[in-house]
Amino acid sequence: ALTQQPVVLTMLMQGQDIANWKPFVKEFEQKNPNIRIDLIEGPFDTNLVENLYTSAFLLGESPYDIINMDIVWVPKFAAAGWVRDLTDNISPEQLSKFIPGNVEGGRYRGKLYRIPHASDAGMLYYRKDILKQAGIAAPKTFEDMVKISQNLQKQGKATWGYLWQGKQYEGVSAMFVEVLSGFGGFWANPQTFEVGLDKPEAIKAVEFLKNTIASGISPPGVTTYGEEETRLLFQNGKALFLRNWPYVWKLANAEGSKVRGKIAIEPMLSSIGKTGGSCLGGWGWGIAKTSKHPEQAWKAIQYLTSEETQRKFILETGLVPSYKSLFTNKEIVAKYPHYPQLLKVVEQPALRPPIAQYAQASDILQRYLSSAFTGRMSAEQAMKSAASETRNLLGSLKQPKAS
Amino acid sequence: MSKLQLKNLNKTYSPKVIPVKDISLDVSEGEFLTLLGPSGCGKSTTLRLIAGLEQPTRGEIRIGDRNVTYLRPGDRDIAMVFQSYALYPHMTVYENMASSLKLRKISSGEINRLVTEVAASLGLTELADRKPGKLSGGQRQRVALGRALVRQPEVFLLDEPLSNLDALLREKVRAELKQLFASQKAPVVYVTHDQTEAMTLSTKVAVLNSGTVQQLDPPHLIYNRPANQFVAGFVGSPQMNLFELKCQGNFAMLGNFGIPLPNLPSVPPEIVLGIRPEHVGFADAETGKMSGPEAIKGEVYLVENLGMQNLVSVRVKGVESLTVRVLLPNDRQWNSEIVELVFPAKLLHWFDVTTGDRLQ
Amino acid sequence: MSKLQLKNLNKTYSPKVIPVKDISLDVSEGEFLTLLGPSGCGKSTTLRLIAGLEQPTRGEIRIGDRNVTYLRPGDRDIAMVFQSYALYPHMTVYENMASSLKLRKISSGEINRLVTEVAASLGLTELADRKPGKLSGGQRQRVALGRALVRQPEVFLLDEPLSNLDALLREKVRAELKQLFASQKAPVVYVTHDQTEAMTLSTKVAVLNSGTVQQLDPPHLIYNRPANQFVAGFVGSPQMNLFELKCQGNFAMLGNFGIPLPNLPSVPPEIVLGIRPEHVGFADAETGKMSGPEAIKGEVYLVENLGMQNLVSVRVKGVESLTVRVLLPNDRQWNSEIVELVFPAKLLHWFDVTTGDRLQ
Amino acid sequence: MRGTLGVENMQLDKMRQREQQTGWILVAPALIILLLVFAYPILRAFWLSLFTQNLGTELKLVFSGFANYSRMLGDGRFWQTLGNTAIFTVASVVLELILGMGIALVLNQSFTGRGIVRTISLLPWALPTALMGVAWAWIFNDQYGVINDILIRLGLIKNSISWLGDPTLAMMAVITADVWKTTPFVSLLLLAGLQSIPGDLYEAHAIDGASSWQSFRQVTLPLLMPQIVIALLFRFAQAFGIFDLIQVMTGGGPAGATETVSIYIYSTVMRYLDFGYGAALVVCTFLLLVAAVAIAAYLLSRARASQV
Amino acid sequence: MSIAREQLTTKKTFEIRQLILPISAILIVVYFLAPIVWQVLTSFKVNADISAIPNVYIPKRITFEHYLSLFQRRPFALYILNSAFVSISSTLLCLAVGTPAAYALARLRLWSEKIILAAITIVTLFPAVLLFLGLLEIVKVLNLGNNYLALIIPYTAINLPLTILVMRSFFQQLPKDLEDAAKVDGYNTFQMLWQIVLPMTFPALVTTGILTFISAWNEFIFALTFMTRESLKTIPVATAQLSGASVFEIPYGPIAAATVLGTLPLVLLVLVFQRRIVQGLTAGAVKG
Ligand SMILES: Nc1ncnc2c1ncn2[C@@H]1O[C@H](COP(=O)(O)OP(=O)(O)OP(=O)(O)O)[C@@H](O)[C@H]1O
Ligand SMILES: Nc1ncnc2c1ncn2[C@@H]1O[C@H](COP(=O)(O)OP(=O)(O)OP(=O)(O)O)[C@@H](O)[C@H]1O
Ligand SMILES: [Mg+2]
Ligand SMILES: [Mg+2]
Repeated sequence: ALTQQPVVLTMLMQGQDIANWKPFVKEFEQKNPNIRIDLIEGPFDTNLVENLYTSAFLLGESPYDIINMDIVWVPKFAAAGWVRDLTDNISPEQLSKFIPGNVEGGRYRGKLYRIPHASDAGMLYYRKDILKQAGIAAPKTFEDMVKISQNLQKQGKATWGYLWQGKQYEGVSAMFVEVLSGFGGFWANPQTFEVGLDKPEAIKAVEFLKNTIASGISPPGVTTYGEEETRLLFQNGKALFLRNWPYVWKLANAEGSKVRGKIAIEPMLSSIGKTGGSCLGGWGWGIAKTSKHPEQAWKAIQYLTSEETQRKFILETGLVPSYKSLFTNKEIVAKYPHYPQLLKVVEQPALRPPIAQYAQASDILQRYLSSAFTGRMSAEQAMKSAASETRNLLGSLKQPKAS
Repeated sequence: MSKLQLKNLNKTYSPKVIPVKDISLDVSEGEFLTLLGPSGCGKSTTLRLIAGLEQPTRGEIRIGDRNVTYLRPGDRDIAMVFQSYALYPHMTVYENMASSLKLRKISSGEINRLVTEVAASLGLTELADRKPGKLSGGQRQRVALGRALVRQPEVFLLDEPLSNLDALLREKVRAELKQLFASQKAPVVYVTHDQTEAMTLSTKVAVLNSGTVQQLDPPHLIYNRPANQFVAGFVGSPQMNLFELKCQGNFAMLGNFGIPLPNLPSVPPEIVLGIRPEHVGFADAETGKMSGPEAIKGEVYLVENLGMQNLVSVRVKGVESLTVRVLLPNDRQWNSEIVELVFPAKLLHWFDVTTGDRLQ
Repeated sequence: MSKLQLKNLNKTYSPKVIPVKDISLDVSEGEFLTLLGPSGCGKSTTLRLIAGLEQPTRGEIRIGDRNVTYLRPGDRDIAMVFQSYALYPHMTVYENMASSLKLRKISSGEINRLVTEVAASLGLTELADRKPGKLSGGQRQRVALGRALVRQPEVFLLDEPLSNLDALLREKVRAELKQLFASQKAPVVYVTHDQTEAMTLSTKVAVLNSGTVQQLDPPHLIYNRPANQFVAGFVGSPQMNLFELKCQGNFAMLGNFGIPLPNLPSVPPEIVLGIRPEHVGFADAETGKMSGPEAIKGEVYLVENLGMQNLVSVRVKGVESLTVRVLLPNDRQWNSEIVELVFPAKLLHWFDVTTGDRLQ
Repeated sequence: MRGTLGVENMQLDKMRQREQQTGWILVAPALIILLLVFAYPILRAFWLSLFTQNLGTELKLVFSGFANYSRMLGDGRFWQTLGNTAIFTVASVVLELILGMGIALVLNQSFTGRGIVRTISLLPWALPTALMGVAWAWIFNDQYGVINDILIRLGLIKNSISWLGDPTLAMMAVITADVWKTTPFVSLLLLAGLQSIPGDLYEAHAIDGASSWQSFRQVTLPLLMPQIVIALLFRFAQAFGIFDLIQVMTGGGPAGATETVSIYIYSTVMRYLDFGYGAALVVCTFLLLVAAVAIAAYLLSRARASQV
Repeated sequence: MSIAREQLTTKKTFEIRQLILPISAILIVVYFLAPIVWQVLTSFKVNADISAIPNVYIPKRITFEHYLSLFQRRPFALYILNSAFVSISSTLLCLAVGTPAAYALARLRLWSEKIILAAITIVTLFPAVLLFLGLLEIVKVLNLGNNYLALIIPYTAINLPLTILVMRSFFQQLPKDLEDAAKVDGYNTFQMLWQIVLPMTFPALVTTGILTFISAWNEFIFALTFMTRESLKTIPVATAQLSGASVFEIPYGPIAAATVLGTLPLVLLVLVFQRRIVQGLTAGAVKG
């Protein structure tokens, strides 16, 4: 070949990500003149992104080479055979540098399909100013938090105590996984397909959440809130505690925010005597099965997920790294002093069950949680139904129907 | 039952289109007024104004002692036959006729009686279940008429309700109308182009032209004493002979023949003479009278058979441009091409050349 | 230009509605055929069959030497005036009239000439730019007529084209039609309810009743020798007097008066006698003849003024149920309530009681 | 005689044929496009519903007869969504029809600024559903929503209502948004229908003494029937297939109270990748809809027949 | 005196009657416009005001940032052009194909009329969201992905049933005599449709045209799936791809701005075309 046409890789990204990644992609292209990366802007709604991938894969030839995957998509995409097995591309030593939960989230049935480039984990934000003023330490357990909230609410220090996501959507599953683990329960075991939703711990977890509404700690509207609604409410200074993802930090501390500099974070709480866990989210890259340029794609992923790239990227954007070491990196800590604290959060993961039918299982849970929160069902009823439906689902998975 | 009054009605669509210029009319209880006039002279518009379908630009409409000028059509209690029929396409003939009665909450038995009766008198009985789309033109028109006749309104307005009916049926319906209106006593305003209809049905006739009333009189006066040249020319078929003649002394000169003028304050230089074709006589055969000053010589050049009469066109000797049309019974003969015409003095009409008004 | 032939046409909508039962007609080049008949007798349907707008259930239609029965309307080269006008509402008067010419790719200059000419003759010149919605009923009808007249088709079909025009205009248009059709020579089929129109315009008249031809003859025969009782009763206004009489020897008995029968193969027990109102004479005043066997005594009980004539209803002495209607000129007087009527023998019509056919 | 009759009949047939031919020429393009776009997806759904194809079979087709359908019988979620959809459909269609009719009647009058009012009353239909769904969710938000704010300012309520948090209220909210959004569709259709009713019928009726209401009942309504039926049919179909508005506003929640069949089927197919079962759901819903419309049409024709 | 009084009373009753119309017109405007005005206001608000408690109704700080962001980051004008092209083509195609079919079904007594109508009705009932998997495969087979046709044809098809049924109902209401007159005048079926029938059903044509255009303009799922190339995207898809500062943030401001911008062309279109929805097009056509 006399003049080699550069290989073009396509990659779908949501708008805000494109802006962030563009410089690094440029950099990569400069270093690899025979590879070009086309960034396609996807919908702002992650559901839509998932659907877009799905229809693209169903079409057969995926227009995308590098697939940006949310942690919960991995099992499905892997089971459907849409993404490449990357197990052999990367050494265990290299992998061990990432946050373990994040790597786990990239596996399905023992094989690796995704290299994480960002972490996400649920955590508790609180108003350190108010707590300090009242001379109270940050709570460690749910019970503490309830007490503190009720106290301070009574004193008129805050309108609401605790904000969480109770809308019927994926976020409620993520939120609930944390509370569930805080009460010592579990959702479903991906290996044995055991379902723990009707165990007493799970029911207690639901009852705890219901009580926060009943006792006025949480606004009745939480049953309709997603991340943004709770963040805005918190940011408007209306609440003491907020369960949310790391992205809130930057916004809540931005100019114009009413809680600027007045907040702190804690890992997710637990009930007395239990250890809590954060729901692990996070994004990573895989390669489409039908990609014509898997080597080049891998090269790009390697470059973009390298520690060095990520360091610069984090400094630039304030997102949460997937490398353990970066949480304590000096430069980064200088800019984001709360990162060491964050590390604690992400190392205490509560995973959503990595099963192929996760979406369906999550939908079942969402509906019944919502039923319980809105008073349609008692916690026990709701969780029993959820458990039985989930068992049905997983049962059918064990023995795929045949003619 | 009450009087209908129009006072100085005017309807202006645009400065160029003023179908109703200034119309004042009275129609009393039991009276039957016919509007006659050329096509487009504003007859339908006048009816629409009375019905309240158009707002007059000026003027007032009274029914009885109510000023209804600004009332809605429904509050005026009027029955109307539209020139365009306006039948409800989704209703059967029966329903079309019954609809206004239903609106008035009349018992269904009574409705049935009224509709059946009117339908029978209009020959619609067998069509009662058809929708208008499946009727012939004349049948539709009868439905439109029937829809008005079932009612007992304060005023009847009928816009050419018989134009699409055959002569026989028309005669029959005309008789029915006469009887009906005689018994109901509601004022009737009727538009027709059929002068026989106008003459036989009406107690009064208003001749309209370009939005103004030319003459308002009982039918025999309209016919026998037309108020102006327009009415004279318009009413009567075949049309009245109208000649513009020079006056010499006390005579109007038709070629060489002098026709004595009536008593006039002053003799104008020119004058219009009118005489109906049926009033012109042939001198020779009929009366045996000799040709005198009143006899006019002419040459027959066209004979038209109108059924029971012949219309004979005679070119006046000496004034070839002047044609006199004469209506003669079929059986009336004449001997030669050259005939002598008689203009009976008392059947002559005289009009002013410029204003067109009747003289004397 | 060519002949139009209908052979045994039948149109059946449903077993109960058969507007055209069996119609056979010929209309040659230059001929003008008028269809006369009561409302709903199938006139419009016949025209629609000729135009190809309906498919005949049976029968054949020929124009010239073409069998057009199964041709599309557009291929038959026919101009038609619809009873309902059917004006294109989105086109101006001018465009309405020009539309068919444009389709025929006639040059716009020629179109302009033709349309302007016809519009002028129909008094539409000033309305050329209006749309039908803003016209009066008569104006719309004229546009409908004009749309047909601008063309030079193989056949003209006109469905009551003058019904909404005033007498004067009608007379004028009638004259124009006559002239136009005389020059174009295309066969014309014309529907009208106006018998004067039928008589003056047509070369032939077909009287229809419930879908069949009752008589097909030149107008004067239709009038003077009606082929059956239906035609006799239908044609002529006021309607012919028709009496069902008993026969005694060679006389038909009108009360006590015997009317001599015509020459018949055999004398039936009953017979129908017809005489037109205008043919009945008054014995006393006019002729001074004495009352004889042909004179019938009667009592005048109703006088209707029809404009230039009076319609006098006379109750026959001795047979009170029998009314003779007599048409007399306005100026004709009679002396007493009791009059003597004269039935001139050669103006009498005789019909079979059962079949209604003309006898003799 | 018979022979000629035969010929005539042949000729008549030819004429009819020609008419049919023209007819087919006119209809054909439309049918082709419809066939092209609809035939395959519909048939495919029927075919696929007899197979299992999901993540369990690694997306391979495995024939399973009516297994999908029997699974459906026990699928409470499906029946719940069907119920939700039915409630949503009936409520919104009825409201839209009434409101749309009223609006059409107003827009049919002439007044100054009518063009602008007409345009405005089409706007909701013109806005992208998904985006307006976001806006509506925001409007119904219990903390930031304008609805609560206005109600509180007016003193009608004391505390914010969590509109989308309560199953019943959420359904009402969704219906409100949908009615707002799609009433213009109905009113525009009906407006066009109103315009084609000849004015002289109203004139005749007014002279007969009919009040506006009576004119409406006896002239407008019967003559507008074709358009009403069409509006009903399409709104019924659209409402039954409602997807994006609800997806965006509530995501089917709370407690699945606003989840509609379309959302469920879409999830089954696109998110659970359970293609066989999804197809069975499609088929079942589709057949139910067709049956509903067929019954409605039958009843309507019966009602019409008995009226005469 | 008495005349004056009469006029007064008539005037008065008139006033009450005259009030009903403007009031209902105002109610309609308020009902339809309120949420939209809210959107428009939102599009000019700074982010803090969008989610402020208590609500900010009239923004004190006005920003054009949301609008600017639309055009800065993306070829928003191109999206509008794409949408316009696809919508106009499919609307025209839909009318061009649907109207003749509607006419044939209304007037030409096709033997299969009932079957076709039933088929059209059935097709309408098939939820459009669920069509697209099958279509996806067709698009794949025909290799139509990233081709305007992949949108134009489905949009046309989806709107055809409405077009056909609506136009058919209007054709049926036309006085048949007019078509008869046209036939006699020598119009063939197509000329008649074009020159006689359509002008009289213009309101229906405009109505279905507007409805079709809007539904094509706003269609989302097909556009999202079949058009993956950036330069071919339509407005709704492009709007959905606006993004906030984070994955979780819904970018209300830009969404509102895009809604306003994306709807403006429709507003203009409707404003222009609604004039053609007028009464009495057949006035004076026939008698009886
Ligand atoms: N479409 C139709 N379906 C059924 N019957 C019809 C239809 N059209 C007309 N008829 C009937 O056929 C008969 C003949 O109708 P046609 O229109 O030919 O009458 P016509 O002689 O023109 O009458 P008119 O003088 O009243 O116009 C009528 O009785 C009419 O009711
Ligand atoms: N809506 C309208 N706009 C403008 N001009 C109109 C309108 N309606 C009627 N005209 C005109 O007003 C004049 C009077 O119309 P009108 O219908 O009253 O006539 P008419 O006397 O009933 O005639 P005809 O005997 O032909 O029915 C006509 O010249 C007509 O063209
Ligand atoms: Mg008139
Ligand atoms: Mg007729």
